Amino acid sequence: MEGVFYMAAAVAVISTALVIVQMNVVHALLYLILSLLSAAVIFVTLGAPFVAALEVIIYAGAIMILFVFVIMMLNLGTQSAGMERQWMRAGMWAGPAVLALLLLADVIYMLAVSPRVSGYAAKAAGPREVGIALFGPYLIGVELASVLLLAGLVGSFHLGRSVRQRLPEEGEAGGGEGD
Amino acid sequence: MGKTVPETIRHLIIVFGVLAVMMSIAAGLIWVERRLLGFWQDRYGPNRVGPFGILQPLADMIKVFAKEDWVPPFADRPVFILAPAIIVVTVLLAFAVVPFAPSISVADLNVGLLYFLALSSLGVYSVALGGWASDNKYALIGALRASAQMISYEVFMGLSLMGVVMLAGSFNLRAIVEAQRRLWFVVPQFFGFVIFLIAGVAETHRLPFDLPEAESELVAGFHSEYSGMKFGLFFVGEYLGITLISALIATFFFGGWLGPLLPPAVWFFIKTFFFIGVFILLRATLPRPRYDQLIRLGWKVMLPLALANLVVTGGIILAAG
Amino acid sequence: MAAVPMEHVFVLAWVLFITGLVGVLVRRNLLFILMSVEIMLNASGLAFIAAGFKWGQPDGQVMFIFILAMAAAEVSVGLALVLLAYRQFRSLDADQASRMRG
Amino acid sequence: MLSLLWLVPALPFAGFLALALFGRRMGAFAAAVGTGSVGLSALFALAVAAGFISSPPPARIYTQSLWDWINVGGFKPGILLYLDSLSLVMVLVVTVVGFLIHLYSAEFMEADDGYSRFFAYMNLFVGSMLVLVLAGNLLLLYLGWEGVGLCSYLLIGFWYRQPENGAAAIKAFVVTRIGDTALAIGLFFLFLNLGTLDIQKMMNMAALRWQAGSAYPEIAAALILGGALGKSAQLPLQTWLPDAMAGPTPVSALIHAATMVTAGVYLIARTNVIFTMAPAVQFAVAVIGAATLLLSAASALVQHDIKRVLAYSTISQIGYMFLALGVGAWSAAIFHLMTHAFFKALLFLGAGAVISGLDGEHDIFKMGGLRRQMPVAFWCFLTGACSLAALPLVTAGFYSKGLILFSAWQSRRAGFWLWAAGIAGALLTSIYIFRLVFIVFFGKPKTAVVKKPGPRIVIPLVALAFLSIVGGFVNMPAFFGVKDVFSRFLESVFPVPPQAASLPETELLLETVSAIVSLAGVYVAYFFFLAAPEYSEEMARTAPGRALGKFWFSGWGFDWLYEKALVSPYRWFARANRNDAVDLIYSFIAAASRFFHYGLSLSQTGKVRFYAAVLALGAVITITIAVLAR
Repeated sequence: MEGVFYMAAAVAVISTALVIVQMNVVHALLYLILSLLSAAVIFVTLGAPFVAALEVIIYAGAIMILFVFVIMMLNLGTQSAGMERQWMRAGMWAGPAVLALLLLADVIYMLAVSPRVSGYAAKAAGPREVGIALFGPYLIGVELASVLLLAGLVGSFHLGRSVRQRLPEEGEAGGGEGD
Repeated sequence: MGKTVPETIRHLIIVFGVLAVMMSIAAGLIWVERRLLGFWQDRYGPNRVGPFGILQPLADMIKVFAKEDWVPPFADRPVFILAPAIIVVTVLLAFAVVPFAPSISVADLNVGLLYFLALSSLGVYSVALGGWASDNKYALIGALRASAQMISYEVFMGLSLMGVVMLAGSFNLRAIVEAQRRLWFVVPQFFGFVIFLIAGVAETHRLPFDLPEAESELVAGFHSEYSGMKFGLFFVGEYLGITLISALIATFFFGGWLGPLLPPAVWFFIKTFFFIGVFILLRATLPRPRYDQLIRLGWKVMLPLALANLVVTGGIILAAG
Repeated sequence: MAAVPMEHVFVLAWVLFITGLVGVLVRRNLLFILMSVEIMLNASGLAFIAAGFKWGQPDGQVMFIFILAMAAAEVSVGLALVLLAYRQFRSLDADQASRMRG
Repeated sequence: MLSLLWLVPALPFAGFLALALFGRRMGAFAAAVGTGSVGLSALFALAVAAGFISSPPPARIYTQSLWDWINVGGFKPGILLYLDSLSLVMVLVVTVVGFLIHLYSAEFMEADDGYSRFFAYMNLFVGSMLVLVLAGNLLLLYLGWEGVGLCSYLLIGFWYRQPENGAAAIKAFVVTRIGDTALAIGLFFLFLNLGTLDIQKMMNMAALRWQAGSAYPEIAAALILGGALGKSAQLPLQTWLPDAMAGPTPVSALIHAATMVTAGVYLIARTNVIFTMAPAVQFAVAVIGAATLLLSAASALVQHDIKRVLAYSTISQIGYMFLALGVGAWSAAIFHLMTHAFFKALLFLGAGAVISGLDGEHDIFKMGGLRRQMPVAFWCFLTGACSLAALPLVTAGFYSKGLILFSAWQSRRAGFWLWAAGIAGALLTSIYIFRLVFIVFFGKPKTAVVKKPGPRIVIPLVALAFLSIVGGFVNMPAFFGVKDVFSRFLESVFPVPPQAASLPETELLLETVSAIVSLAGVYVAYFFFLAAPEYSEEMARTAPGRALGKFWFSGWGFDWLYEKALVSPYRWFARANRNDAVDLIYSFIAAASRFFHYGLSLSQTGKVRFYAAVLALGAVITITIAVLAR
């Protein structure tokens, strides 16, 4: 299992790094999906297969497919990759790199000074424990999450609608779903 | 994981056995479907290659392998190549959790049902990316349709199974089968069964829900630009999908391997083939709906039905203690 | 189970998070920004899972489920906005939004 | 019977609600609702009184707890009705007189636009006043106290379209508020030191915890006295009452003569234990009463406005009650309160009949000879005047005032001087009220009578005239050999007054003196204002006479003094501080935040990535600080 973890971690890091340097959105998306799948594998090694399944079903399966859907609706041509290349200049990496290094320093310091706690709890929490926690102490959280999702639903519905009303002739630019 | 050598060998045999069986079933279905369609449409179907045309899949395979492996120059090459592989890989991986018999399954995951849902949700990418990478407007429209259809139907495919999970009290497929010793879940979960069947047809985009590849409007939908073995992979993936859904219907609602007299694995295959037959019968008899009708059916009929089923089931379980 | 040191998991979460952060800061394409945000969310979820695993508590997984719900809502609204912005500006440049006033 | 008590205050409130909500649509029916609710309340009050007298509850105290008002940290004032003989007397006075005045108003206010509004306010007033007198704890009493203050404000300013009426209302409100503030502080003080506001518990506690004459009861009594002074228009807070005559006449009769202004008297009588323990303050009560009665009686002598005469007269008569309270003659004070309610209401209502008969004329020098034109009003007014002037033997005022003067005489401290002030006041009272009678009802008619009083005006007048005569017979002096029923009735509430070594002969002598004095007053009035008015005019023309007349007319210059000493400096300060020095601090804060706002708004570039970068930077800094601070 250790080996699996380190392999998945390596895949996750590399694919994630590739996400942010890609010129083509779909390729970036594929790397992102790969990153998420490796994260799911890591979850399994961390004793959380339930969440790993959710990660794949919801993150990789539903959220990412939304991205694919939107990309297909936008149907960006080949010129967008050139535009990306133009936007990505070497100098832009400096600031984020400094920030990242600062954070790295923080993390290393933290890990250095914090006492080493080794060993894990004997039993990993399964779906049953998660469910009981969700509908026990976290019930309010579940309710809030459902309200949030409802708000997201209403919000995206509204946004999607108003486009058509304001720009009737451009509404067809999205293509597919109307015919 | 301290496993003894014989155990490991047994495990490997199961893995490769399942792989081989599934691939041959998928291949065999090419012949079965055409023969059955012929039977229901009062004609012969393939009957020249071998006795009853039973070697027809072999001939097709030779043809497909021999074709030129051609990628359109305007296509996004890596994605174009990746897409057909995804569907085959995901469906084959999903078979890992199917319990063919009490002791025959590749992996006995305690979240097996979620594992199946996860992989089936990944199958969308095959269609969507294939259509997008082709850079062809019919293919793109087909891909859009496919992804919208599959996201929609995935929602209540998952919901319809939750009733089964509630009754069995587990995500483990083996436990679900064991829970049906007294009564097949098709009885208490009849609506769940109906929803799952319809969603399964939509997930595998088989007729009558084959709008992503509707020949009459979209040439061939998302795989318009595909040929040779890449097309063959889509084809095989579809048959594998049918087999998977049939196997799972048998597992979830018809007691899996349970049955008198005959060995468990035989019972399992009998049930699975019955539902494969149902799939083909559906193709032979039902007309294709319009796309908006399909989506409307999903969100306005199936989803409320699935939710109601869930609520009623939960209520009864609570009431019964 | 696994004996992966907790520090390694946290370093991994940190690396993923920073990658996402850098992505947000570097990219101008709205879709890339959204994806980078997803990376960051996923990384923080990883940290939660790891902590939950450490103590054998379900709370980490619960938090991850909340993050999932949040991400779903965020992406649906975010992508609707991306579509809207694209129709408005004919471009996915995030800096185009600075033209908006009021 | 007694359990019906809650209905007594509830009915007027119900009437108020009905009138406030639906009054506009009621039309003439409003009067029926307003009068009927108070009338029913009076009937219930009589029933309760019958029950109370026929079968007295244990210890002659009946309490009815309706519900808990507040319950917080040991502070638990309930809506608690408390009925003993004192509050019973007050309830009877309020409801009966209130009913008669409502009946009178039904005709008097008929032509007015705000007919239903008037009755709504009046009902609210009666309800509040009943809460005040029935309250079992001081907080509830304070609620009623403020309620009647509010109604007083609303009713003085009833004709709010004229600015001077509004000014009078505000003046009444503000001046009484000074006293109310003192009372509120007194409540805090009492609660802080005695831990309860329940009146009976408080009195027991005070007797236990405090020593008579120590600072605690003195402070408490002084603060309560402050409230009483404001409400009862005693020195130095008396200036609002003459101006309060801007309200409709029934209001003056009900609020500013019969009930509300006597609330101070009631309050002091109610807390008599504390006052007994505070001899200095109690003596101050007597002195204030004596001074007030003299000062305002002198002012009443020179007024031209018929209602202002009566207003000053009211202040003066309440001065008598304070005098009685100050010398410990509690039951005498309440006795006078009751008789005064009858005859002063009668006088006001009679004056109201005259005023409306002369189409709103208030100036007495434009009246005259009304004796023949308005005989009913004349006879009733005369009865009231006789009672006020305490004409011997037949009037209620004679008995109540006589009792007060006798008590003052008996007082151990400056008894003679207080008696002398009282007797001088009695002379002045007799003079000014008969001056009024002779000028208004005798001599030549000067203004035509346009309206004769109808039955709804006449009935209350006659009823009150009757009460003004017989009201005094309940408590006759000892030398008549009749039992002093009223004092004995109140015995359960009040401690027995300190009996000086005086004999019935002394009382007889004193009563004779006061009888002579009041008759002399009548004669003086007759001589100067009817038989030989030229003398009085002559006197008024001389320089000291003119100055004195002017001085008295202005109510001893209190308004002028307050204007110069308090109002003007305050106005000057408000003008000088128009830009509000304190406000500068806040406007500086606002300016500073605006400055930073403009600075920060520069950072609003609209570039999302810039925001994200700054956000990340901030997070990094925060985390670094948190990490290093560990």
